[in-house]
Amino acid sequence: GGGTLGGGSDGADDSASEGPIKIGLLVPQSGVYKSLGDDMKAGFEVYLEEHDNMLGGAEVEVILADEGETADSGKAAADKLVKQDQVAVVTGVVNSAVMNGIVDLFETSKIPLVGSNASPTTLTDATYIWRTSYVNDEPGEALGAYVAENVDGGVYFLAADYQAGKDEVSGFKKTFEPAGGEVVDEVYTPFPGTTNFQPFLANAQSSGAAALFSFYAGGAAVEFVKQYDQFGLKGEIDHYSAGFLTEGGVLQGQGDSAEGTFTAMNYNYDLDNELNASFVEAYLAKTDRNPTTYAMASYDAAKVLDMAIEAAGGESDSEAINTAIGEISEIESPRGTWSWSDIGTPVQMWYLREVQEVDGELTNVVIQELGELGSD
Amino acid sequence: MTSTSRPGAGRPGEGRPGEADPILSVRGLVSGYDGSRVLHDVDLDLPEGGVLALLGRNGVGKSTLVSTVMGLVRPMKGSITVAGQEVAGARPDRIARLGVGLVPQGRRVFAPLTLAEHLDIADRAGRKGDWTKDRVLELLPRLGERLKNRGDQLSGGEQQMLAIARALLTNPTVLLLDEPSDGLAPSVVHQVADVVHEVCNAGMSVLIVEQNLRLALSVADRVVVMQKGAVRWDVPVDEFRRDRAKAEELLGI
Amino acid sequence: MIGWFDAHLVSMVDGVAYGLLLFTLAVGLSLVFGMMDVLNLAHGTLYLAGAYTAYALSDGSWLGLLVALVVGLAVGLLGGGLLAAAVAPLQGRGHLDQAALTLGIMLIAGELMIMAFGAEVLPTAPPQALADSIPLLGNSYPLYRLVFIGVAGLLAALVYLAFERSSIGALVRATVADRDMVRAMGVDTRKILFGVFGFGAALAAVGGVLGAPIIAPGPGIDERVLVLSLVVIVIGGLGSVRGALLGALLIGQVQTLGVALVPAYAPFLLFGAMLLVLALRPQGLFAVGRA
Amino acid sequence: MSDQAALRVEGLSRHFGSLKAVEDVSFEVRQGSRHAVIGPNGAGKSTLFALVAGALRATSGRVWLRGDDVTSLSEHARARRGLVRTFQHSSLFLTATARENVMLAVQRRHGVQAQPWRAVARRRVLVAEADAVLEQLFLHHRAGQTAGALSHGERRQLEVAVALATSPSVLLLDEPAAGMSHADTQAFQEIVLGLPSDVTVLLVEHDLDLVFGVADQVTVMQLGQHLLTGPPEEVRASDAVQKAYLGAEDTSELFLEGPG
Amino acid sequence: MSTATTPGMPSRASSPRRSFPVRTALLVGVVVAILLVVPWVFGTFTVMTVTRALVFAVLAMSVNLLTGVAGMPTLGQAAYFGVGAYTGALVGIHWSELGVVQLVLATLAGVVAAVLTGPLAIRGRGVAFLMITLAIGEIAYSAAGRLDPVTGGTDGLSGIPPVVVAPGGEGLVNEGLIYYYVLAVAALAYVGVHVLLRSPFGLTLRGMRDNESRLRAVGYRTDSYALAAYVYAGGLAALAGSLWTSSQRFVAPGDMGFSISALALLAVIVGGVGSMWGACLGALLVVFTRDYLGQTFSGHASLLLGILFVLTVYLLPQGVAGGRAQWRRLFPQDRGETKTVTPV
Ligand SMILES: Nc1ncnc2c1ncn2[C@@H]1O[C@H](COP(=O)(O)OP(=O)(O)OP(=O)(O)O)[C@@H](O)[C@H]1O
Ligand SMILES: Nc1ncnc2c1ncn2[C@@H]1O[C@H](COP(=O)(O)OP(=O)(O)OP(=O)(O)O)[C@@H](O)[C@H]1O
Ligand SMILES: [Mg+2]
Ligand SMILES: [Mg+2]
Repeated sequence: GGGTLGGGSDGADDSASEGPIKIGLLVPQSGVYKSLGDDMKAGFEVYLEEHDNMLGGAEVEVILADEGETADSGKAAADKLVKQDQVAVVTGVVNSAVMNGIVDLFETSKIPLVGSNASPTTLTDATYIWRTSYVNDEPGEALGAYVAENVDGGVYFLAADYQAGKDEVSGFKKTFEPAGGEVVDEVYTPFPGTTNFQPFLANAQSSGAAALFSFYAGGAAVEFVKQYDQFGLKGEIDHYSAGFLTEGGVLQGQGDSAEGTFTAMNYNYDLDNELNASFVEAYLAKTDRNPTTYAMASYDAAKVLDMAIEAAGGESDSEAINTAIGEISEIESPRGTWSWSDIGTPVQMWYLREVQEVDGELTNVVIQELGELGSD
Repeated sequence: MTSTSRPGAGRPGEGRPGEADPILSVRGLVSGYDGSRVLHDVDLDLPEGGVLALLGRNGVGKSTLVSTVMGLVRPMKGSITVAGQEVAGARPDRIARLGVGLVPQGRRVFAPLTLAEHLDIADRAGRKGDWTKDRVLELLPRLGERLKNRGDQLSGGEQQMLAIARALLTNPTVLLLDEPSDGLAPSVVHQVADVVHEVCNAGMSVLIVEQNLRLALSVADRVVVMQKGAVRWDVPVDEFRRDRAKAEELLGI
Repeated sequence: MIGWFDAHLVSMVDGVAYGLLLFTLAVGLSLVFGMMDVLNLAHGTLYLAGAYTAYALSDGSWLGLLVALVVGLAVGLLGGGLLAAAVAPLQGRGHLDQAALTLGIMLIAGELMIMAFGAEVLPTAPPQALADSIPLLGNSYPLYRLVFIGVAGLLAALVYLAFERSSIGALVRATVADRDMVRAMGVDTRKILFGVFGFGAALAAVGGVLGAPIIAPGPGIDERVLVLSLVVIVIGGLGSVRGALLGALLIGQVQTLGVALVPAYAPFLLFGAMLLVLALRPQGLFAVGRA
Repeated sequence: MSDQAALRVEGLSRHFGSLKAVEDVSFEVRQGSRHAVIGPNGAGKSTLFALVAGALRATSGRVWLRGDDVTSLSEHARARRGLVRTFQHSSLFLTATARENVMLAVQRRHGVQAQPWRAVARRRVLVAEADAVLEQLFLHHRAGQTAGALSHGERRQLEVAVALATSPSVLLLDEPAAGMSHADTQAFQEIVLGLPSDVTVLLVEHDLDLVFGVADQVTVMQLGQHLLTGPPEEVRASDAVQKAYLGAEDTSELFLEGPG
Repeated sequence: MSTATTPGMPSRASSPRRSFPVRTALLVGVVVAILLVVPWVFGTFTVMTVTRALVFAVLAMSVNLLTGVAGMPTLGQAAYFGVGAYTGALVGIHWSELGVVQLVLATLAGVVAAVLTGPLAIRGRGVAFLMITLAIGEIAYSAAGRLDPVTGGTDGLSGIPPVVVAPGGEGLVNEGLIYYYVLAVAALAYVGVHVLLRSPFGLTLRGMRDNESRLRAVGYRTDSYALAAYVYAGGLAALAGSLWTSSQRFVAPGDMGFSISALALLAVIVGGVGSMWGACLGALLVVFTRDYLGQTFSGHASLLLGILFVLTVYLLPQGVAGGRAQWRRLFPQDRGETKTVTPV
């Protein structure tokens, strides 16, 4: 190639279309989100292994890039995938800020991005961006009405102080308030950086609220749940949360403190369907862990690509693949069957889960369905 | 490069059988800073119990020589022996433990330490001997009035006295004095002369760098004059006094 | 509003616990920085190493804690020794080079620890006997934090005696002021460097073992502990044990009581407090006067 | 009040805790005079300088510069009025070259920011002026050397050069010759004597040859207090001064000059 | 005038030039030529990485102006970088896509921010200054995440239109053209700083670093100079911020976080404290290590950075731009100069 301005570019040349289809997997491999990245990577690989490294009948090559911790690092990684490795399609992305930062890149390069976690609410009119996860405010939205009906008294909101936290709370209020729920207070804790939740919990405790709705994930989730117990809120004030609070490895860290926490999520590894059973088995065999929603969404992303590449004729043609993605009407998934909404996110069922001790182990147990979201 | 005009000066390797070994002996010393050489092939002997005055104009390398002997500047070449032991390139604390004590140019008192703390750590760190805290305070009573002042809250002269006291407290056998009279009032300069006499009587050997010619000549029994990093003249003090013309030429008096 | 008052009283108590934890983290940094003049940005790494030790070894029994403490102490001494050896060649080159070196070490060690322990935050249980919460002023409060207040208070007293009431401190300060002159008095300053470094590092690592149930080990904790420690010692005044204690207690209150009072401004409180102190007294509350 | 006094201090005191480093000192320095201050170590001479220059705040008392009360002015403001001092411990810009050290003083006088577009031409002027001052103090051969690489004595010379380069009207010299070689001290004496007569010099020195070589007035301080001010002969003859400063014994026999 | 220098003595500071510096001119020519051909030789990702490095170099120069030249180590320059970045973005979105307008307004915003915060910052020196600037940076960072209506909150501000160079022109979308835009502005900034440093003002700042109290004794109002340096640096950082927006077309609070300030400071140390081209080289090294090598050895960017810092500190005590002596020490050609002592 003759350089950026010379018409060529780095990486492969004209013969690119003849090799395997290149797929970029953009997930954090360093920093605080690394464990999410690990789950997503494993979920994607489970699907590939089940299908002999072929998607849509074509040989694929997965190119890994480190999303890191910030929008900056994630954007650099996406640049590399698109500009240097010249992938046909990208999947992954944990951080909403990264997602926002790379929208332009994918829209102008006309390469599809099948995101499997990050999902800012503001992302509504992209052509090349898809998400197999959810929209950031949906877990709250799923839970709002239920809490309004089942809790006798006001609800106190505590969430990590970043966009996802605010989205979650506003999603919750979207269904909570119309159903007659009463908001006691709404407090955001500095993120990252809060390790001691005592003052926040003390305020919540003395507020007289009957229940708490929270949004935390990762390390903060562990600390929050433990301190919720230690400072005596457990048993006094019911705890509702977006499902991330108790999803995956964090649950072990929370220990008994987590018992009795209610969360809303689009998936749980104990869902009773055939596809899920085989997914859980394969995932367990690979990682020794139960799959999380992150792993599942990434597995589904692989499936979406599988279907789209097949429909596009097994060619490494980004435009064709993108069109084909849009034309998929239904996706069989471990979470149940779902379809695309108008904005390229799943229309899917949400579940209420409770942390219970089953056979001496703490797990999320699905209590009931909360209804389908995403169609509006 | 060397042009020592020392009559009968021992060149390296010549050896001088029969003479008592000097307590401090420098042979063929080359030293300086970061690639720039300041001293070129310097030879020097300090006999036991003697007082050697090192003279020369500003910037000729006197302090560099003293610092190299103390181990604060690494020699590039040559040999330095203290009481028969080779110390060229050794760490300063080892050299100090062999009995070399230093009153550095510019005092170098420890700014954040009180005067009392200075005496305290010098007393603990150094060797034991005749010089004790009580004795130095007796010698320099001014210090006793300022025990609580921090190093940087002392007047220039007080700092200089402290530097001398600090060195004495380590009870050295070889005392290196780099311009000890700097900043001292005339009456205290007398005291310094007395101290030099006193320590010599007690068997200490002294290498003194001085700009104050009167002080230097009043205490020294041998004079070494340096110019441009080399020893130009190494004579007994009487001979120095006899040749004023040469002294003027070398020192620019 | 009795409830309101009660809740804040507990916050104040918690502020003391949190402050004392900050003290154990920060005092080593303060000694190494203020007395040795070495800016050791890998200090948080030592805490992290201690906390991971606690995670790996403590099993809820007293013996487990004891073993963790001993191993943590060893880890700290070893880490301190290695760091001292690493910065020794940098004598006289100023803080910036030290900062670059120790930050580089922090990055490398941080990544190695992630490789060893994974990227999750690993919550560490205190000994079973202290794991429960007890009623305090009508509220529930974790027993471990109460005990921690006592232990850390003891530690603070010990450090104070060791450094502000003995002539070791004077020798250390002299070494910082003019290392060559101290050597010219016959003192092997390397011993001092290793001694103080080892001591500061051991404190941080032991702080990590004891603090793991409060600030659990995980990626990024090293940096957070470092920043908190820096804030504490700068507020308190570099090199002063008393200053570190005061700064730590102050920040403890700011981070608990302050947050409880104005939760909306929580992210600004820590640095706002530091700005305020430094604007009024740039040398810190308890400056050990330095040239 | 004599308006021709270049500098006048009145009732100047500075206490450090219980120590009265400078206590109620009053005297005046005539315009254009070469005025020496002597006294034993710790008498308060350097503290007095710091008070006059404005680096230390006085506990009480006032300072007049050519009839103006400058007591409340900051150090740099006094320096801009021509009241400039040297430091007993050389205080230089150690990573800058000797020439740059002096240029910092020169350019302050010319104003740093004025007419940046003429920077090149102006730089030439600044360099030339700096070099002239270095030459005056026998440092021209060291001009390109960093101050940190100068020997002690050379730093003392540079110390004076920096102060001189500001074209002070009142120059405070704190032991300028300490550490200078004998030869350079003598040359320095010529420099001081050769300064324009509108420059007033206030000099602290322990080298009495230099003091009596240049001074037309001498002030003696002891224990923070002003002992006396007078012409050199009077001071030399004073018994009190002999006791306080020179030491009780007769000193002449110590100063054996080499024969010749 | 005499410019006698003792041979063999290292002389870092400039003395009046004796003759036209042929070697320097040659070096500058080579560097400029290399920079100019980058988009013609390298692929898009490499060009984008160099673009980021150039932006980062301007930020590093701003840090160096304070840290290396004036001796005031800062951890807060990312705040002004962020002010510039957001200002550039907002101007681009709401008002003008013209590069000059964005650059000028962003720089002005940085200057204003520095004028407002500077008096607080310069109350301290050394570590106190470092920590005050750290606090300013952290507070600005938190504020950026909270001012949702203006900054888009933690998810950042996207939808920034491509920058336009001349009125009526096309927006720059091609990475190669963006590169030239950034290069041109960065080069201007470099020249500006270079001239500033060679002026009396630059000498005064170096004097501040060495000995502030003497400077005061000579008659300088040093606080004014500290503030002036702070404001210059703030403006420069904001300029870099605006370049950042133009090249990334996205801003998030992370762009003004602690790690950016810290990396910029480290770039300065790696490059050689006090040297402007060192700062630029350091920035290049840091960005290349983080974004390029860090992606090649996926997930190990911080490990690589750590190794970079440790190695430079040990092997190149004066930074990459340090004197030739240290390179010679690293690759000794003749052993004659080593400091071995030969005892007799
Ligand atoms: N740290 C240093 N780095 C580089 N050069 C130095 C250093 N210290 C001294 N020099 C140079 O070495 C030479 C000798 O200096 P030295 O201090 O030994 O002289 P000196 O004879 O003691 O002079 P003085 O009477 O002024 O104290 C001088 O030219 C000086 O510039
Ligand atoms: N900051 C300070 N705090 C306490 N005491 C001080 C401080 N500065 C000076 N002193 C004391 O004040 C007295 C006067 O000091 P000053 O430096 O003025 O003396 P001096 O006359 O210049 O003496 P020398 O001739 O030795 O330089 C000294 O005894 C000194 O210890
Ligand atoms: Mg000397
Ligand atoms: Mg004095």
